[in-house]
Amino acid sequence: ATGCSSSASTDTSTGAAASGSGDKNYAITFLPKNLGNAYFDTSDKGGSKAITEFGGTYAEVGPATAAADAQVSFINTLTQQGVGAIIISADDPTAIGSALNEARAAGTKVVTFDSDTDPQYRDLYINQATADGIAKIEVDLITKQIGDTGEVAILSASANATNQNAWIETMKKELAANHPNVTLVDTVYGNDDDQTSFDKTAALLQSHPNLKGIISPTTVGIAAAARYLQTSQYKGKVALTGLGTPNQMRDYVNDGTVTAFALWNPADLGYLAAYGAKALIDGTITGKEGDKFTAGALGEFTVGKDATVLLGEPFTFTKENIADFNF
Amino acid sequence: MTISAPADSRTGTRVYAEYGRPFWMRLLLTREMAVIVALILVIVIASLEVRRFGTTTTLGFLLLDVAPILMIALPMTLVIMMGEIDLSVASTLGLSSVLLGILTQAGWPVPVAIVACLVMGLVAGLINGLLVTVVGLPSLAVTIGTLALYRGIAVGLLGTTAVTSFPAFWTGLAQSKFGSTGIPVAMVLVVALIVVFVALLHFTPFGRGIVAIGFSTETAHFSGVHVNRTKVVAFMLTGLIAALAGIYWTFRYGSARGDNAMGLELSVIAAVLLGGVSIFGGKGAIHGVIAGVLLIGVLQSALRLANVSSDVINIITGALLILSVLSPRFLSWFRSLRFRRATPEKQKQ
Amino acid sequence: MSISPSNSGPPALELRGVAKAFGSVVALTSADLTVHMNSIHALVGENGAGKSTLVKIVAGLYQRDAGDFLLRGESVDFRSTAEAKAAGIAVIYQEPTLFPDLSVTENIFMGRQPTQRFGRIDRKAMRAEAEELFTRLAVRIDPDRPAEGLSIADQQIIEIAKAISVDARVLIMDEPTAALSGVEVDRLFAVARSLRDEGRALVFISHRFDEVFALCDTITVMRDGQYISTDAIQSTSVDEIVRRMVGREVTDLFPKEVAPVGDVLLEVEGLTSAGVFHDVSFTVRSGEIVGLSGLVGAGRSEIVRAVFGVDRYDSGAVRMHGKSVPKLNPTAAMAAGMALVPEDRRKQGLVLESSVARNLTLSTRTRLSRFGFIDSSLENRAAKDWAGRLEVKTNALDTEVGTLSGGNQQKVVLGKWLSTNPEVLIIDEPTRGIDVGTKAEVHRLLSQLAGEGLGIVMISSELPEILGTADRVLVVREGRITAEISRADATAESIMFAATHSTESIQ
Amino acid sequence: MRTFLRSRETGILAALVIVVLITTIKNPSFLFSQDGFRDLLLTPSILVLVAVGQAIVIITRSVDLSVGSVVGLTAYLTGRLFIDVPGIPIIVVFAAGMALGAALGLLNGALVAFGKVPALVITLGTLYAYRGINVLWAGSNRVNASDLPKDFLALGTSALLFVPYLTIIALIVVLVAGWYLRNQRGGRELYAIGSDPDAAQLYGLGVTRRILVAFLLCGALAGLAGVLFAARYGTTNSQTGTGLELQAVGAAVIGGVAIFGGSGTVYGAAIGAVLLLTINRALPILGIPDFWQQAVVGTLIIGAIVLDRVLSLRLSRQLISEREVSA
Ligand SMILES: Nc1ncnc2c1ncn2[C@@H]1O[C@H](COP(=O)(O)OP(=O)(O)OP(=O)(O)O)[C@@H](O)[C@H]1O
Ligand SMILES: Nc1ncnc2c1ncn2[C@@H]1O[C@H](COP(=O)(O)OP(=O)(O)OP(=O)(O)O)[C@@H](O)[C@H]1O
Ligand SMILES: [Mg+2]
Ligand SMILES: [Mg+2]
Repeated sequence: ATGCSSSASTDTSTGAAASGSGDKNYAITFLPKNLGNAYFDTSDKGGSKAITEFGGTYAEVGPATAAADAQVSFINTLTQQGVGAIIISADDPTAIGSALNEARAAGTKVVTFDSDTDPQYRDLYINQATADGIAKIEVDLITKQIGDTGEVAILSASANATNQNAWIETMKKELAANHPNVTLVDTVYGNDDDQTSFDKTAALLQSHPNLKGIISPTTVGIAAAARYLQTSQYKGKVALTGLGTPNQMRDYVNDGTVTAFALWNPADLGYLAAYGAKALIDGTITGKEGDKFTAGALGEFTVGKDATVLLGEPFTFTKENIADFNF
Repeated sequence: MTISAPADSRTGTRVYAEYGRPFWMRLLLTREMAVIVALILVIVIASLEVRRFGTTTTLGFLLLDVAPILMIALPMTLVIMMGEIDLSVASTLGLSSVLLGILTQAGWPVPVAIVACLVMGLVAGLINGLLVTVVGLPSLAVTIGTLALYRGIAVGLLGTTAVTSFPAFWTGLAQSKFGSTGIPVAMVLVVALIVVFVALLHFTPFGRGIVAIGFSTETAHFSGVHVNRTKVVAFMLTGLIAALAGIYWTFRYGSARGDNAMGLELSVIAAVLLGGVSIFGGKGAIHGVIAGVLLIGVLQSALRLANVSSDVINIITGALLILSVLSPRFLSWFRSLRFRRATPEKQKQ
Repeated sequence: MSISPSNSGPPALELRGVAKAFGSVVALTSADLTVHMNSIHALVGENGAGKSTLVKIVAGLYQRDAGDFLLRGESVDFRSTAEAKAAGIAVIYQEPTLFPDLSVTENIFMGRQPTQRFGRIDRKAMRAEAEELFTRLAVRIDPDRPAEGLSIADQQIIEIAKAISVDARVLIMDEPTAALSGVEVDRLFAVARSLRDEGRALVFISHRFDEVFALCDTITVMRDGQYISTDAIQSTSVDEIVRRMVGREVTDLFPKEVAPVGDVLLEVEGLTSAGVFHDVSFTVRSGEIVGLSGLVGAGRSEIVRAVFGVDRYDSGAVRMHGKSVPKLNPTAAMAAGMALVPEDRRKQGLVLESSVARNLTLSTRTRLSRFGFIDSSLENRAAKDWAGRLEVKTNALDTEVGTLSGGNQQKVVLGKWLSTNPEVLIIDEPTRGIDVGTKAEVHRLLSQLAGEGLGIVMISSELPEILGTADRVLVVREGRITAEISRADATAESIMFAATHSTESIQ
Repeated sequence: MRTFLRSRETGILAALVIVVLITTIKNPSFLFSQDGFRDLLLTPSILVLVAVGQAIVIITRSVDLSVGSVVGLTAYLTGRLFIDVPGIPIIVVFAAGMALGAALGLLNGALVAFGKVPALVITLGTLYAYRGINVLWAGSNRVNASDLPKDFLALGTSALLFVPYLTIIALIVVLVAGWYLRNQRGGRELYAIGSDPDAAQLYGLGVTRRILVAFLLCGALAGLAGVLFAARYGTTNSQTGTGLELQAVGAAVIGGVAIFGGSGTVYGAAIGAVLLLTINRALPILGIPDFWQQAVVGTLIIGAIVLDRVLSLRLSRQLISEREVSA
């Protein structure tokens, strides 16, 4: 930092970094897919908590709607501001790649979380759960609820979401391998938009009268689908599961619209991502397989293949345990 | 046949100046100059007040960001100057991007795929143009329709997938910069287009036709301007450049997707109108439009660097747009306050 | 003339020293008009004398720049047409102003529809009233059809119905008869007289002196935006009125030199456009001026527009020098040597917001370019040249044409077309709204052009202009050429007869 | 009867019936199931409201592109009121939403009427500005279904004798607006202004006042739509209603409202809205994949305006030939 103070409001990041611990640039900015998304609100809050713990500067910027080109502009701006690390959930695995590489060339560490880019564009990926783990838990939940036979469908986020597509692929394999009587009849895209997800749910139920279950591996989708089911004739007849946050799903679980759904703790994900970024800035890790770092209260983590750190296995929420969670 | 009337000898009695006002007035007292001055002011203030604004990196990112809008704004200026509008540009861009992705994936050589995309853009523009001229439909309605249609085809063709593997040569070309100047190589293309469109609009008979059509389609028709042909050509140019912008977009982000540049049409139109082009047609100039595009781009870039959130940028864009169309009204209102006398009702323009 | 105006009490309408300018165009300098109750008052003057402008001031559409405006002795200041309406003034405007998408009935009653409970429009009552109005005017128009596509005459009748249906104390009619046939005119006059007898004041504007003298009791003459005179109709004559209108003897207005007539340049054969004109054929030779006469709305403008390729036509042929000229392509017509100075110079002739220079060179822009680019020095030279030849009154070539006076605008249009070096010049209403001095200049110019070998087709609604300028007169009635009259045989009577009576028998 | 058969609304109504028929034959539950019938009525109701307002403005030869942003703002206002003023009566929230919408519409109208500048530019400006205010206000917050009272949410989904409340509201609005436009002087004057603004001036119609009223109505209806959006979808955030403006203009255009004003009815616009959304829902049932639906909608819009043009050309040719005969 130059110490020049032409405008106080314009440069919080560097100013704070200078006053931070030693010469490390702990200015860390979260760049979610889009703002106004409950899931990212929670995860970024976890990040904020971690950053406060180690005395860095937390910031969150992002586009209003999930779009890769808008993310690129924000990455560019962060590059110029010279932040210590960007923690990003990618809207597109490649479109933001060159912008990220430019950021890294300028000395900024890049950590992806939630939704990854191609590995060559980032220093570290904090994986909430393995695709196998997520696919398996989703498939287990839905097949158990429908009695391991009948039609199911998937309500996804946007057609290009990296993580979603990976999970869907794995789910298909899992269904084919272990649940021969369950058929996946359709996959529709709600674009992580409430209204679209809601209307797509309605259309899904209309087009497939024999549908027994819906998997929505996105927090926006599952909430919208639950809201549709809650007041429809299909309530209790069509099972719904997926990835949701307890606060959004509480009502639906309590009134029986939804029996069980899964998620990791997004706050932990953000928390871990922030410590991962710190470790990169400190030089504790470089992204090499086998590197180890400590993530505050979460304990020690080891970097796996492709510079990936795994948070853990997803957790299943049911009527019995949902009251214990608030995020 | 030469007309000597009333008498050649009298021709010299009246001396005509080519211009009524001195050069500096003609230069400074224009709508375009107001936008340019605003642009310069914003740049100066941003350089002083916003840290890291005055760097070559900023310049580079800024130019990369505004390039597609800048490109499409050029032919859009022609269309709006004729009193028409094209809302389908962003969809054409998306379709071009998708087509490029599909064709390269199918193994077509990139240059051939590019040509195919450009042809597609021409056809998309041709459809707009024919519906507006031959069928005689309002362009606003037509292009709302093709906005959905072209985007729908783009999304339909590629579905869930995105094509992301493009030859490094091409992606590099779209992203690289001239050494340390920060100026993207792609600006060569943009500058070339600017030169072409300045020449086309301001220095050719075709451009004179556009201005005449914009002010009075009927007079233009009576004067031997091929009104329909000119309109179709302008729509085709818009389609062509939108397709070109789609190619640039694809290479810059290294990703061909159906939803690329969704909603960009409004940004383009906002920039063109901000640059002083009249939505009624007739009035406007390319340099004003360029200033309009850059004004919005610089504002966005500076505000983002200053950690002002994107919502404020939206509000400022909207307010600027409204102010820019209201400002002539304010001026005439002030004038009418000064000369407090009954003035004629302004008839429909 | 049974009833003379009652001069008891204040006049129904009084205007004194009214002035009005539109930018640089001064429409009225000092207009006076005093109309009494129980009177039909004629207002006459040449085109552009300012009659319509005066009407629009009374109607509240324009606000006067200076002068007094009294209604029944009280000074008024209308800010809108609604206020004038509320004060009992009804106006039939010169150009029909209807809503094309709405039905005939709605057009008549817009803004004052009869209503029932909850303000609901009483459609039945409205329709019945419309029917009644049409019966009174003895016309048959479907009250439910949209106004779109109505003939000018029908539109004018709806304007009349609209005006008489209002219970107005002052009724102003700006050339209501211009497009009407004899029967319709008679019915209108009967209605007008009965309104007068009810004690209302009427103002009647017309260029037809027979009508003026048959209907009105008082006559006011205007010239160049100025009041000239007011007389009782019995105490004056047509000659007297015309002299006052033009400000000098009529005879020396049009200095016509007859030029030697040469080869046929333009041939039009069997031109037909459904609903507009039928089987139109004529030829134009080098050196002659062919006049196209007829009532307003006869379809003359449409014919020449089709000939020049601005409008489409269904069948027939247009040839220049024996070679056929393609349809609907003004550029081709220009290349073949035609030029068209259109009727409405503000809408069709000029790009008002553009400069004098740009307008002068609009039709020659391709010729003024080098390698596809416009050579601006060449362009400016050409513009200077033509502005000079026609003596356009302006300081600079970049002046907006819209700010010039009407006559100078017309000169710019003329220059724009003469600069294309035409062989046949078609000119529609060459002197509409042009001041007297410029008018003579235009006529001399036309005469001189013919002398230099141009073939000229001139449309004019002013008989003296036709009589004074044309070598040959073609009379158009309802889209057909009904007579061809040589200069020698052309008189006001012979032309008017052909314009109102078809050679074929029409029921 | 003759005019009914020839009117533009009939054609599009027929198209709607055909779509419903075909889809029902393919899949009876599209119409003959409790949810199918409900959704058929419910899904288009919100767009119907916005399209009716849009039609009123277009009839006066203007256009309001800001409706999507107005819906967003009022929907968020609705949520905030329920959160910030516990126990607020639902009727007050409705009034507040409509009042905010009316105020925003009035601002549009004032800029257009007094500024004498084209509505397209003004409302493009307010589209940005209102959305910006929405984002500024909502930030990354969102309103969840659990924040809203059950009674209010029930309005958005439940029905009175098989007809959903939302549909009843939309129907009342359509009928009242249609009645006003047809039977009141004010309504007829809106047509007159759109048909020929100069003539309207000559007639002494209160052009400025009427334009203000048209925009105000459009805003108020968008405001109502915003409130109902919150009731139906339960969640609103800063992006609610994005892109709705083009759908509304599209619905009006499909419904035979001429974009240059003066003709068309709100019934047409309403049916247009229903057709647009019903086709959207029918396409998946008819086996057209999710991704191609937008293309079909685009084709539909173009087809509708081309058809309209052809019909009006035929009508005017017919009128000319009638004149030929009578002359
Ligand atoms: N809105 C306007 N803007 C500019 N000039 C105008 C306008 N209206 C009229 N003028 C000019 O004012 C003058 C008087 O026009 P006006 O229409 O009053 O004439 P008039 O006596 O009614 O002629 P006519 O017999 O042809 O109807 C003309 O020179 C005309 O060009
Ligand atoms: N707006 C219109 N809609 C329908 N028909 C029209 C319209 N204007 C003109 N016409 C028809 O076209 C024909 C010619 O009209 P127009 O007034 O142009 O004739 P004109 O001879 O050129 O008159 P002018 O003496 O004014 O030059 C008439 O039959 C008229 O009814
Ligand atoms: Mg007149
Ligand atoms: Mg004419």
